[in-house]
Amino acid sequence: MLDAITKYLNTRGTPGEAGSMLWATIYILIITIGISLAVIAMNWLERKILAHMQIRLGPMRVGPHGLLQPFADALKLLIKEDIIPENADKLVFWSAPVVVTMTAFTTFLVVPFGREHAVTDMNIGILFMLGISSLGVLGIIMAGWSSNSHYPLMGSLRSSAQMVSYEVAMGLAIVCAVLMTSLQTGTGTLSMIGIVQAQAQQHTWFIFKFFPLGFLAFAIFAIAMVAETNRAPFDLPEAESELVAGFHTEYSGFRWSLFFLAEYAAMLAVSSIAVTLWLGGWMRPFPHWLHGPIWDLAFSFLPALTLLVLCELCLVGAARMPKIPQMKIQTIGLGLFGLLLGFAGLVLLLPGVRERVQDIYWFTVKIAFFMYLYIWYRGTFPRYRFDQLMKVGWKVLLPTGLGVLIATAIWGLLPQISSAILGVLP
Amino acid sequence: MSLSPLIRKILLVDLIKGLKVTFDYQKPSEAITEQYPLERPVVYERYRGLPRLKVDPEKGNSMCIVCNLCALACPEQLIVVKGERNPVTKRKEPVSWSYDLSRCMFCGLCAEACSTDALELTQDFEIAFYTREGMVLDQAALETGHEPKRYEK
Amino acid sequence: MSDFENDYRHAKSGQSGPGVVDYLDLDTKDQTYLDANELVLNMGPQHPSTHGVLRVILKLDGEKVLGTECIIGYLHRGVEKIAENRTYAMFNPYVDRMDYVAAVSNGLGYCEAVEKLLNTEAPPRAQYIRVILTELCRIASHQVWLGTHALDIGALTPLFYCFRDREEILRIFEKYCGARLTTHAFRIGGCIYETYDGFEQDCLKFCDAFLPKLDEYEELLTTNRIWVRRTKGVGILKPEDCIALGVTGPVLRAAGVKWDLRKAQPYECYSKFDFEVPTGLNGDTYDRYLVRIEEMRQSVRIIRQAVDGLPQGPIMAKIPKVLKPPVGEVYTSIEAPKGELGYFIVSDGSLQPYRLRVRPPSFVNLQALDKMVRGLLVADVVAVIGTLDIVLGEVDR
Amino acid sequence: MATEQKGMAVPEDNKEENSVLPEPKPPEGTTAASASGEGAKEKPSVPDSETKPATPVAKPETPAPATGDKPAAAPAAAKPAAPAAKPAPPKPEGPKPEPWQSELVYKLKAQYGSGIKEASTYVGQKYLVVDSSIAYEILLRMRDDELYDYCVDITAVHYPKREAQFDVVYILYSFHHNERVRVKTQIKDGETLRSAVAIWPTSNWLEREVYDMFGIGFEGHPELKRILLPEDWKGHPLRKEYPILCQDQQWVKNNLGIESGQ
Repeated sequence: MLDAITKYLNTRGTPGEAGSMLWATIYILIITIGISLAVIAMNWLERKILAHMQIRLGPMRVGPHGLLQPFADALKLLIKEDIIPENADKLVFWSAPVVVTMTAFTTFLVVPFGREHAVTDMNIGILFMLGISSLGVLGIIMAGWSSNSHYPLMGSLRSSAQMVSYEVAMGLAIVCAVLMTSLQTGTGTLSMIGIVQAQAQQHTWFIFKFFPLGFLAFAIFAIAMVAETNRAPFDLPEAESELVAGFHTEYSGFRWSLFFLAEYAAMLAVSSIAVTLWLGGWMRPFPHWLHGPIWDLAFSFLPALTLLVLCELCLVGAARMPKIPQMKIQTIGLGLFGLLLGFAGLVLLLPGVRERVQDIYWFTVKIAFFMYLYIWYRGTFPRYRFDQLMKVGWKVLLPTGLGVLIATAIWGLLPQISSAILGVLP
Repeated sequence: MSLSPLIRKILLVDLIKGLKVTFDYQKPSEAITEQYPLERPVVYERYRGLPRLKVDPEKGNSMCIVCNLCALACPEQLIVVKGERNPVTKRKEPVSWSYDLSRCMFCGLCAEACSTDALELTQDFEIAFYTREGMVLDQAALETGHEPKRYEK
Repeated sequence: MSDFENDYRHAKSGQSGPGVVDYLDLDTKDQTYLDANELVLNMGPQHPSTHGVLRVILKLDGEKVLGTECIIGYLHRGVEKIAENRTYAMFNPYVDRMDYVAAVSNGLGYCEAVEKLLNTEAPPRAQYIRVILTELCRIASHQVWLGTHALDIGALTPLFYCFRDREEILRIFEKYCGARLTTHAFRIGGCIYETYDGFEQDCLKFCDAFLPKLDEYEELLTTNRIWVRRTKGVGILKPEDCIALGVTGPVLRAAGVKWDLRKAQPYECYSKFDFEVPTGLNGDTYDRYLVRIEEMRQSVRIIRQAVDGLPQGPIMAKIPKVLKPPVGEVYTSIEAPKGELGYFIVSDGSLQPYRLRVRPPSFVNLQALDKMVRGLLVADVVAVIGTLDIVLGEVDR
Repeated sequence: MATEQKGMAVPEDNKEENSVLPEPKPPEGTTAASASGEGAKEKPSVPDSETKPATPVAKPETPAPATGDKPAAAPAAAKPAAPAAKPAPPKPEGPKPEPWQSELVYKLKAQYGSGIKEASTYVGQKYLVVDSSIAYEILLRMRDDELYDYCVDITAVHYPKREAQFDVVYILYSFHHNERVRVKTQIKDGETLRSAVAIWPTSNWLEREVYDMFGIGFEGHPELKRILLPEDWKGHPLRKEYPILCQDQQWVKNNLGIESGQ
């Protein structure tokens, strides 16, 4: 048993590469649980960050600083009455959240959290992600249609139109990145791991490649991905001030929570695409500029350090809690949570663990940045109207994307073109 | 000059300005949330809250002289006072008081009408009751003031 | 006959009129447009952005609005009937409950009307206090409007900033008269409360702190491209339509009609203050937004002047303790934050009004909804409801 | 404070005598109807039938203490009242309506003669009383020729004792003159007026409200139905015979599923 574990760990490849069914299953489980936990954390963070942007405090009662709020909510959703509208198409109504959640989670099969931290390294990885994530719209349409109600119907129709039109711009931006992978090796790759490796070989993140082309492509993707996940300012399918809750108006309880889960999982998925394609995936910042064993060592301490800082914040928070009997449990809870984080941080200091989690850490940090952007947008921007959304998609992003694609191709071919011209010239 | 708006538009200046505002407000010190049971709101002097019937601090009898002005001034007619003349002191004393708080809109007209300043609206704002009947205050409840329920946890 | 009336009649008879979407003839000809029947969407009375219990029935073609019908009355309390059964002084607190967002303005309008009936006037100091509080109330009302309007359009955050600043105003109200929302601040013949210590400083402090905050709202919204796109050209009301529909207040001014009762028929001591009446050009949602923002600035100006010039003296006119106005009838109106707020009182010489009619600005303005949203999208309906700044308590009374 | 109190007691007493009636009144169904109708020849059938079921529910509730209490309070207040009540009558009667003389009035009078029943100002506010048959014409004229282009409000007043029970009041404003004029017309119960929707679209809801509250019909109104009350509600609340503690019990029962909303 131990042998099997070490044998796999020594291969330094994904379970898919190692051909290990057992490890693939374990990875899938870890990813599923991890994503669910991330969604829960995201839920809390979104509330807190949004609240602070809106000069509120956010949840403060359930657990210290509302840390247990997402769990309380999850519990509430699970024990809530499961309502299916009388005239709903029961089968479709039932399957819609399943479809949405399944697709959102399936995309994570190919997301490389590290060189060896992916379920498998598919050679069409990015295509697979796009394909699966666009299946999610099917679930949304199913939800909207089967609810047999006007608001969900309109929400789902908006959603489908929006997703289809923004996928075009998104695809163009992705093609730019894929083009960039082919520049030095001559053959491009659609593999997610391959794309990151290409960035490692080219000693740059693609966002800085061919400045400003890489950045433009990234910007197009960054806008399209917000629209793709139905988040503010493109949250028309669930625009609560217009359509009450859009496609999931009629859903409640557990089914609704599946939509919620899927929405956040989709956000994580598209963010991980963005991270992989433009922000160097699991690579730490400046791997070539700040290289050498000392820098490696310094950077490898960062994950542990982050956790220790969080631990310290928790302990300080616990110390600053109001000293009254009612807050006693909360204070103790926060202190224990801090200690838990501190323990985890200490574990991460172990050399073997340290090396293995580093890539996951950087990947997570980069995704967290996108998550923050999502929340930030939501806290700041008004919502587009439907026709304006379409206008932005088709009239701004699509032409820009095409232009960037062509420009990237030309720029990439410049050496060949110039040498060809030089060769023709006498 | 005409170029500048275009550049601003391309550089998303308008959006970034908005983002900056929300970003700056994230400081916890900016939060205005009041953690109610822990932090008590400031209630100002003139606040019109729970009504109270004053008792003469020296003599210990009610300051109400049953002039009925409050009952007449009340738009909702929710005050009912009955009194009779005390043969000893020759002044009218309330026999029964009823103040239906469930219909009160705290306009303060009764306190303004009171000729002896016996009735006043206090700063007590925590006036939740478990029953509708409980909201009809009698003289004792009005005089002692309703035991302020401190909502804690 | 204005263009509007034609539209109006056509709309009612189900035929298409000039300027209205062509699909209006759907129901008469029984033909379909792209095989799609028109969709009837019931918005409200429980809907996040109908500002209470407004119910709008939308006839849609896809997302395009072909027609609307407002169903109101869910909050009807029979205020006018109550008035007939209360004495003049007793009815005063009730008016606060109509436009509860701008309770002080309502109270002012009512006191004005009864004073007119009694043929008296509040003493100068009372007038100044009234003006200060009413202008504060205007700011508070506009802040609620701004917050909710932005929320309707999808910007979540301005709501909280607005409410934070409104809180300061409510605090002044609470300090002054003991209540925050339904203030019952004024009495017939003046004010009953003398200003508290530090009233002037509080007002000035608020004014100083408020203007930078207003700039902040503007940074969030005024130039924001999404906001501009969502509001420019949406819900246009031309001046002639405004007048035909009886629309008043910022909606009228945004259409370019420079008409403000504070200037046109100054009541209280408004004639003594120097302020501008902002107007818009296009009469669209964006102009209404700008007009209201500018009105807040002008209100600050008025408050500053009024605080500086606050005279000494009595605050209550010499009126009998029990009001028994002579037989007669008056109509007076004030410029409430939402438009012309009028009170028509018929007195039969008794203690109670024989008939009291409130001319609610929200009620009349809401009528324009149908005209404004024809041919727009569902999302615009929400924006237009927001920009009309209705308070259902006042619509339904 | 004490002196004021005495002075105050006087009119409060008056109030007791003449007009605090709404609460005590509703209880007895038939007498209430006759009392509130007071000889006016209105049709009491509808509100009356509604009053009866309302009373048993209303009685044990809040009005009961009010009725019980007031007689007790009244005598107490009456004693000091008697001497102080004397200064009240010589009090000036207040302003009286004065004739409104202006070109507009002369023109209208010349054209319509006795159709213009009254043209007066009262505390500076101008009003015209016109015959109901020419009301529409006058309104149209006011808008087109006299530039009273903004219809502020349309409302009505009910005088059950008069033969023409209703005053319908149009409050008009002119942006041009910066002036307000009220046009009043009197109609009998059951009569209709020509709708002003064609003149001012704003009349639509205002007339609907008048219809809802008073039951005054408007001819040519595009959709004359109730606006604030439910469509199948019975009675018109702002008529004087409609008591304040009255509701359409049948409607409440049918639509809300409860016995009484009061």
